[in-house]
Amino acid sequence: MDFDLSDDDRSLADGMRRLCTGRFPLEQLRRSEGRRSLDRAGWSVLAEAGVFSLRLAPSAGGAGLGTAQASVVFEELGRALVPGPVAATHVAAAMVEGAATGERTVGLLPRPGWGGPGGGPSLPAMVGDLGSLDCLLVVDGDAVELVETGELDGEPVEGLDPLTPMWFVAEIPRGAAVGAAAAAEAIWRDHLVLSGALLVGMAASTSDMAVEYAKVRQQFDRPIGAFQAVKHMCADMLVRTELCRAAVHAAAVAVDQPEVGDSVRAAAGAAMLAAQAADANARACIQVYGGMGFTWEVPAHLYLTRARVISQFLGSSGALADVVAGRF
Amino acid sequence: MDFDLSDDDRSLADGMRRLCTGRFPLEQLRRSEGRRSLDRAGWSVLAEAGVFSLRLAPSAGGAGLGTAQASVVFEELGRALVPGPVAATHVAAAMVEGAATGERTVGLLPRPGWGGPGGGPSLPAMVGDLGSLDCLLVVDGDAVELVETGELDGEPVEGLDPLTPMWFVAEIPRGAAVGAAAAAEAIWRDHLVLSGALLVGMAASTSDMAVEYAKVRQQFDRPIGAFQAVKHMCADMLVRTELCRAAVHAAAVAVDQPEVGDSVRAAAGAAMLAAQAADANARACIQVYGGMGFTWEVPAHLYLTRARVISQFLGSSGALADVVAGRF
Amino acid sequence: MDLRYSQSEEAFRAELRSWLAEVVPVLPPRPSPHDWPARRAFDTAWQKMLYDAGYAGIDWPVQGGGRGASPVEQLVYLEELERAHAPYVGVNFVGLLHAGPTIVVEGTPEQRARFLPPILRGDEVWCQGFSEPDAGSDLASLRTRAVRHGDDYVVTGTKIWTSHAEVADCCELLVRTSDEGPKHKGITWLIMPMDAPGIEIRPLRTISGSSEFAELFLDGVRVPVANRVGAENDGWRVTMVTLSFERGTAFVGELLETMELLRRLKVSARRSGAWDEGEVRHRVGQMGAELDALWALARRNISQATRTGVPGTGASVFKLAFSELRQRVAQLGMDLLGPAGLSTDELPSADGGEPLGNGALVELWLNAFNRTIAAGTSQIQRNIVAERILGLPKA
Amino acid sequence: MDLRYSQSEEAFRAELRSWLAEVVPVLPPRPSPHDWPARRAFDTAWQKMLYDAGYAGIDWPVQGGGRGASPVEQLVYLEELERAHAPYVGVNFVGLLHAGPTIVVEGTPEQRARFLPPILRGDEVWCQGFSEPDAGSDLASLRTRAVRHGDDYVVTGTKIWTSHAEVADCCELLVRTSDEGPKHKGITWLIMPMDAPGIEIRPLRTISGSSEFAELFLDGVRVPVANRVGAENDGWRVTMVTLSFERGTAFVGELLETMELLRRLKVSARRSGAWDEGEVRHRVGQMGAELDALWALARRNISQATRTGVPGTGASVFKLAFSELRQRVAQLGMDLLGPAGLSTDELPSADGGEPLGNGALVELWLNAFNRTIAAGTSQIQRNIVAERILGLPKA
Repeated sequence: MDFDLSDDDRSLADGMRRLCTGRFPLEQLRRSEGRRSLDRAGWSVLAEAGVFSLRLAPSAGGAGLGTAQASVVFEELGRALVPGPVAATHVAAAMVEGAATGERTVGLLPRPGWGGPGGGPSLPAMVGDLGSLDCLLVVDGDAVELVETGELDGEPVEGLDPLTPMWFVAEIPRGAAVGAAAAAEAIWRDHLVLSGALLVGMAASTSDMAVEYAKVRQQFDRPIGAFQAVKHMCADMLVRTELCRAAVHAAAVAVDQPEVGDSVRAAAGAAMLAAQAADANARACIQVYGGMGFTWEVPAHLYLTRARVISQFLGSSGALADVVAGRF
Repeated sequence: MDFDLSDDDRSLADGMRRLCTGRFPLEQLRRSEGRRSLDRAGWSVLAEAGVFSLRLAPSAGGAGLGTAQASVVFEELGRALVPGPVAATHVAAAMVEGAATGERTVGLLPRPGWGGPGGGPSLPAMVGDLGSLDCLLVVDGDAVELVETGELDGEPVEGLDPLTPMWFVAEIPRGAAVGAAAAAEAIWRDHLVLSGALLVGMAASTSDMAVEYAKVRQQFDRPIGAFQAVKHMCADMLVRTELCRAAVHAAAVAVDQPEVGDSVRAAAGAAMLAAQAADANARACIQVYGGMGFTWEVPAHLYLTRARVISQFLGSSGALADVVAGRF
Repeated sequence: MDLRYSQSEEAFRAELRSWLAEVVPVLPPRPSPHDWPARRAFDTAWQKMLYDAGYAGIDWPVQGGGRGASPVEQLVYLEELERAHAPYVGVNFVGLLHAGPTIVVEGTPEQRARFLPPILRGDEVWCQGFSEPDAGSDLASLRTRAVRHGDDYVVTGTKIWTSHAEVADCCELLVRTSDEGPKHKGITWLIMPMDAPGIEIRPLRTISGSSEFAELFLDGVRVPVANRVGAENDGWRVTMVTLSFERGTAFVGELLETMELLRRLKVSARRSGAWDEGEVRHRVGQMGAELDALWALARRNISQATRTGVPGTGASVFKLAFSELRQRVAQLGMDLLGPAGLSTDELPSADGGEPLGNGALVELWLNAFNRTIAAGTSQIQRNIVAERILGLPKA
Repeated sequence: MDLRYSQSEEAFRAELRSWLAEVVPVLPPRPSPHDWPARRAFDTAWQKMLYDAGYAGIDWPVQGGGRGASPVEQLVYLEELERAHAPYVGVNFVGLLHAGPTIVVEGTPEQRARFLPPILRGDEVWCQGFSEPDAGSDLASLRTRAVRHGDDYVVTGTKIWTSHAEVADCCELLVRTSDEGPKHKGITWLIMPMDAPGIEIRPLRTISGSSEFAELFLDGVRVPVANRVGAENDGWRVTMVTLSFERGTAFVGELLETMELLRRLKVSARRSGAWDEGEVRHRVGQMGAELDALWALARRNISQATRTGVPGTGASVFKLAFSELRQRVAQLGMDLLGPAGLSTDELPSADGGEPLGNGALVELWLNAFNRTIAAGTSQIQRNIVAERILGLPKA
């Protein structure tokens, strides 16, 4: 047993962080606030970096790496707020032609009304980035279906997250069955793990932002981070991040090494904790920034709304807790 | 509208506080830790002070005061941790001969299994002070019944609160009907309000204890109350106390002045908030005292366990919240 | 302790209620929250109507042009406005609840005559120039400087969180007039005309996308010495007077609105079936009980203020609890919206019933984050409660 | 990242599991928690069995008489002990987890030879003399004084929170040997024989009624200079070594026990029907996920300790989260007990099934309040996390 990140894991993370800060710096992403279409060139960069194909066998054009490594990569994507259906396209890579190479972008939805592992929101359905999706995987407890987006009747609406355009879709049609119950469970579970990893990165990022600000912002002739009220808020942010990061990594390892434990329980619990941490840390970050945290300019709110968008598609805390409770 | 305490209310409170500190000082109460019988002489003192007869008409030997005044008195009884079924005997005063004068002590139980306003615990039933009770009022949604304690088969057990001896009672027999649905609702509601008042006094007392200790206990060359972590814990204790005190007083006034609002909703909400405040403040008090708070010697734990004993008979937070939600 | 209203209070309520029933239904449609000139026009027209009907400055003293009503009547007034879904103060917030009451208490007879009637009539709108980029929680460290030149102060510096700056005529402005002694001993309270040369306004966008606030850049702005409220270097004391109004009944209207919101959420949850979940009911019941308790606390604060003449420290307790509760009620709203909360556009409801109003609810949710920050962060409020009420030592 | 165990780790597990299966079922009954001499006899007999079977001091270095196993094997050891419901360290806590490891690292060869084998064999029991009535969170301000007289230190002062004092042979004792310079530069770490004249022990009753702790009154107690661990006035550094062990894997056993408790609560809730309430399931799921996460964090901390040789700062993160979670799990237990939680006597269950064990659960609930206080309050832990890990400034 060695649960520490390996040197390879660390260089994978470093490389992805460099890619994100170089190609997707937040100032640049923010110039596309309100966008309705995906940056296809950026998407290709992600594909070339192996974001979608990472877990495919080398014979299938992938890197043959595990979910643990994917979670390390996705944490960096989350930290950088890279937009688009990255987790969905990744988990679809083995099932949808062109997903791994970035030629097709793939969305993922729970079948509305499905209350299975992780639960799912009921109608009306909201679909992010619909205008740029080539197809959707729709999952329930029994099957995975592939729905071509041309068959969807979506109405563009203003999104909560200015970097994730939204469409209102009154009805999700049936699609072609592309997988049975086991595939559905695996896809849903892996999507929980990788979405969890995105949320871990977001929780870490708002924690870092708050800590840095607390070191430099002066009030009453000292850095606000010297006041216990702020200091302890920052400590709690770190605790939340560390806990959900360990949980997401353990869930990822459980996917790769089925003998070490129940990967569905681990995935549901990790996604739940990561969603809570991303939300709570974004709120704490706004509070530490004070008035500035309430401005559009400071990006704390982008983490808050993105966390809500991602979490909404994973199921509520209660639904995820139910999965853990049933399997504990 | 004048929701402030009147001068009469204040002198009522002062008088009761003097009685408690004079006749029931905590050091003396603590000498009876582990007691199994009630201090009958003390009970008579309470009766003479009008604790049980306060709301009866002068013609019936009472003071003709309102529930608002009773709540002010009961807050002081709670602050002093005066033991015994004070709230139950008070609400039984008009119904049970000898209750008002302290000749008979009366317990109050929800009929096990009853899930009505305020809900109630299911079997096995625990009855506090059973050995010293003359009778019990058993309440459900339809009726109030009077059960003579001789009919109860109780087994003495070690109590959680060292000042409230407990009996395990496997079955609560039916008793003589002494009131119908309206009386049952009124008794239950008034018991919620007065128990809430006891809990307000307890929340205030642990808050005061913590604040006083934070002013004198020195660590790192200053009073621990100068550290924001402790200071803000104390501020939150005060906020909880002030809120539930206002809620209990408003519920008491709503009992006296039916035209000002829904007294059942107010009683359930006030009892819920007071139970939460008494519990949370006792915990915070233990934490502010640090290691000393974990000792038997410091009385913080007596407030913790008494709060649990009182709250258990009011119904869970969830059951009380349900009442408020249904009537909001 | 008496929660019944007196005959005269009930008479006032009845009269107001019948007036509101007459005028509110025929008001023009509310303007877009992003159209500030239209909001100014709407809010000042409403203020004019109140003035003409005798309801302007309900709790202002008569010598300030107000109705001189008791705090209890002010409470009745707020209850009836909420009940009738009438407009609230809007852009007149600073004038009616901040600057006006301060001038009533601290202004000269000339200042009262010049500035109070236009506030009550809806002729002039005020904004606030207190905070600065480096003086937020630590307001007394403000650095905007005023130097006296003859009959004017010449003011240079930067202000932030200036509400309604773009549509304001006057600004209540805190400036530094001395560097000697403790920092709060060198502050002066001025009335700055917003049409004076040298004022640059840069709108500040909030997380809900609104531009309710602005930054003010002041470069040699001349403010007549006659516009000074209180003595030179005595502005901190005047500011405490101003803030005591903000921390008094200022949140009561929002409390009543939040109770109404929770009732709407309950109706919606019953319709959608979410009500069948114990957790949803328990959240409604918990928050309902807390709102009831805060309403009781507000009435206690008002009763005490009636007795003592000034809002008491209970206001900090109220503000601390209410600001967090407001966030939790908004959060329940978002949770009940589910996926519909991912859009700020109005969406049809899942069950064909009246939609919860997802656009407005999302905006309310985002704006609620401000509540634990503005008018004293929760951290500062806890210091106030602990040090001023409980007597705990300063660090 | 690999959560599988190696072949040699699995072999160790198998061997240990079969030994435990053989010996645990035939252990004598556990003594009453209030009978300290019986507890000492039971715990030291168990320690002797471990020693004879080669399982004493599993992760102590070989030169300290231990097995020299890796931290991972220590983890396997703790897992198997919990799985077999075997006794844990009991009164040997301070010797095995505090004083012993400190002497291994900081003791002289003579001290190791004298003190370590009796700990491992269960011959000698240790207690802790660190805190004082006026030196709790601020441990470095301790005032118990040691003055050198020839080959002895003469010690006078008061210690508090001394676990198992009444049945201990040795005490790890912090004393002040200098008043010069910063207060943490004048502290020395001593081994005090508990049979030395001048020691008075006064038991301290906790809120659960147990007398696990005592106060020690020391009046001219002579401690040989040969019993000093580390240099004179260098005791603070030695203490940090001691505490790093406490904050390392010391809580893993309790974490595993808490997971087992939550599983028992789930079984009980299913039987009683409480499981039908979404809130109960959600609390179990929430806490289950957090326990899983803490177990992952513990394994991460251990993997990092294996690499670096010392427990890392992750231990403070773990302690902070776990101490509060332990309280919440205990609270769920109390809530499920309902009225039965009002007694510490064992009661028959409502439904005739196996009772939840209300006496033990109430005691566990009360003892859990200690977790956010002992071994560094949560407030102190947050300071450590914020200042040492995040680099935030001291006040």
